[in-house]
Amino acid sequence: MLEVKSIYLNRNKKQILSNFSLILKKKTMVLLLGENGAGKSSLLDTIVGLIKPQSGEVLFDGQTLEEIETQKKKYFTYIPHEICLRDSFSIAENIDIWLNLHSIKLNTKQISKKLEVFDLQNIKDQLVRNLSHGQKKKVSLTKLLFSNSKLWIMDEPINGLDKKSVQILNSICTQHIKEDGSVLFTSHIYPKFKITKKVLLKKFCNKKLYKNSFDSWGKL
Amino acid sequence: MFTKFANPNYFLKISDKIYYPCFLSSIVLFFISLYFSFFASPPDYLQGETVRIMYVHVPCAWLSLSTYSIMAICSFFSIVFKHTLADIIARACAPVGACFTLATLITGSIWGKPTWGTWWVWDARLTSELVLFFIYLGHIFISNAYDDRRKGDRNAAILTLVGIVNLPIIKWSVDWWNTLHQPASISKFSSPSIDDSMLIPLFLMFFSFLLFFTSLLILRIKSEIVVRKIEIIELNNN
Amino acid sequence: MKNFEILVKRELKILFVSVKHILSYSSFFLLVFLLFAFSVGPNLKILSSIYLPILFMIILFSLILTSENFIDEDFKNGCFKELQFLGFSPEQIFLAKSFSMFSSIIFSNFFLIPLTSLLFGINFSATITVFYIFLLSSPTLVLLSLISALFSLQIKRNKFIQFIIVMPFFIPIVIFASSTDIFNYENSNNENFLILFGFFLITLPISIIIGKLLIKETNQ
Amino acid sequence: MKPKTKRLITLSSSLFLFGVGCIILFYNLRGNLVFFYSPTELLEKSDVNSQKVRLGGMVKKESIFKEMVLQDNFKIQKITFVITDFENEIQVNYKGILPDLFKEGQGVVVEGNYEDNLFNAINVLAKHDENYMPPELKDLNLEASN
Repeated sequence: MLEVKSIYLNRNKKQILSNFSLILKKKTMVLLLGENGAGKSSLLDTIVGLIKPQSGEVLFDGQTLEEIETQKKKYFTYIPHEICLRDSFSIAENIDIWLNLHSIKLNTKQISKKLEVFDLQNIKDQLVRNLSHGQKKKVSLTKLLFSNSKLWIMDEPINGLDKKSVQILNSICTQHIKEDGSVLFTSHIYPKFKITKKVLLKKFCNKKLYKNSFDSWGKL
Repeated sequence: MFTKFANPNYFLKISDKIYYPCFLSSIVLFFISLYFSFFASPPDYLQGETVRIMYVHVPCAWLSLSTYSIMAICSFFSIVFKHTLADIIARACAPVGACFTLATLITGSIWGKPTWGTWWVWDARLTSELVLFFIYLGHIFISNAYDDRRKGDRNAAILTLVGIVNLPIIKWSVDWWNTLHQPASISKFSSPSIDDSMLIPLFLMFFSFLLFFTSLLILRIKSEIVVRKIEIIELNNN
Repeated sequence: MKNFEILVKRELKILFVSVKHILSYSSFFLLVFLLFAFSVGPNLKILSSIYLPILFMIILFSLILTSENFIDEDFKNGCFKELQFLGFSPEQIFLAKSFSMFSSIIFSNFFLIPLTSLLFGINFSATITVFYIFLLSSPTLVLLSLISALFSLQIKRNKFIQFIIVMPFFIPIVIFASSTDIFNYENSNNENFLILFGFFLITLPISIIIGKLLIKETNQ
Repeated sequence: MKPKTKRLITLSSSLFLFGVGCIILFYNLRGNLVFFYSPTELLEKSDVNSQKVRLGGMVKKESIFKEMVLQDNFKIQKITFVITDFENEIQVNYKGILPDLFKEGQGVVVEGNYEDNLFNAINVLAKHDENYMPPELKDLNLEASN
């Protein structure tokens, strides 16, 4: 489903990933575990094609990112740690904008049914700027329910959620895996999910990189 | 050969050798050309003594254009080959070039008041030179605006490359359109329309400015390289 | 192409549902025009002779002041990122943004130009000429101001940098736009119109390339 | 469509747009960015009435007449001269102070209104040519030409 082939990534003059590989098969849930600044978000950004790695490639169903450029949304759904909602719109309007971007058409009944999963039905007409952080997070996670893609990628999904919502998220993910899907998500704590595989990302303190850059500068 | 010169350390080695001769000869030349332009050259048949402003104005104008072309070449190299030295040179050039442009504008307007009868007109030459000044200012501000130096360098390089359309406009504006500013006197190599007695101080002054510019540039580049080395050392120690 | 349509629909929805962009633009526009009218006095001959320069100076400044609004919110809440990993290319995003900005100023100036021309004693046929000039010059101004907003996106310190960057490129357009003789439009040669069109053709590809570079850079 | 062909198409089309824009711009700019018109150009232009224009050319030799007039209790110099580009001539009226470089046979740019074959100047700017030479040489040149 997803194949990450030996990625090297430098950012802000620091080496974040070196020779990182990952294979994600069907019906699996993979957790990327690591401390702050270990490069979890950077890895996800690389996978979805926001950042270009120094070398290596990412394949979705055997196709490179360039080949699926305009159809990216069919292959995966990515929930970044930023809350991608516009402040001056209500929850329902935001969801509507999001659905339009994906050219998905649903009637209001279907929408409200899915909003109920995270208990958002009652507050769906509230403006996003009046919501709490947890509520905003729930709204952005609700986008997963609307998507048609098999691969879900989430960045810090359990950050700021209450216990009940974490359980709901767990059940959603398990359900998704049962339906031939797969999930890739990051966290800095170990959640009680049915995780098939755990990948530990270590914080690199690779001084070699700077030494190399010194070489190109000549000796001091 | 190119890569050899592009190495900052090799560059530093050469520039150390060049710097002092450059600086000293620029000072000596400056005083010689000052003597020539004030005492050893005749007044103009029309402008009288006002012509002496030209000995500052014209070298400054030439240098303001050539500095920008250096910057544009460096920006091209920094965008295409991502070389650090190109960024450093462009960054070092910008304030110097801005000063030359400002000097051109100010001396020009001082010259314009007695000669033309006005401080400033919106003529093609003058306006495009003013635009050049704004582009220089934009470069300085952008390259210093970001927390990440390289981001500032890159954006400033983009601005410089776009602003290059201004250069031919400045150069040939006097030929393309009727302007109040007189056409170039020295572009025709066969017979410059300036008398020899006035040409000598002009070129002396130009070379002294050029040498001064080079030594200033070397100084600025050196300090910029040191700043970047300090940055790398700090990164290494953390 | 379909992707672009979806994007434009989203931008237009954002623009016209929350009218704050249009309101802030037109209120600033009217305020400055009224101030000019009051300070110059009731002499219609002077007023009509300075109408065009004033119009373009105000359009310029209100564009610079409002261009930030079109990008800032999307950038801060992560929508910029979202649009990119959904498969919309940076060029498309840039074009869609500039289109929404363009339609906002067209929409507001459709009412504002006749109103102010009445105030400044411009006759009907001259007003129509003003419209032509406005339509030809405003796309270029919009592209440039959007570029400047992108430039200053990650700068926290001084926003006035926008003015300095934009100034050299705005000057020629404002010169040619405001030097057109609107009263003897039939007799005079229409070189200015073609010049403004030429400026637009030159600015369009360059600004798309630069906009793409700058949008890609926001991911870093 | 492959990404490569797509890139090629976008690049070539943007280059095409840029080129067309440049051609349009330079074709039309030629006559537009002028700071002043020569007498011939001004006579050809039909729509200059009651409009501020700039006229440039040489001051015709032995055409300058100066007289002092009284205006608002001030003595003001009133000057009439003829501007020529060696094909056509236009008579210019001006009241006020002249720049130092205003001389017969020198370039000049005047700003004002052109009506009924008479140019009423508001402002006179002296245009300097690209020749620089010491006064003695100038005299020598004059003698040689005479």
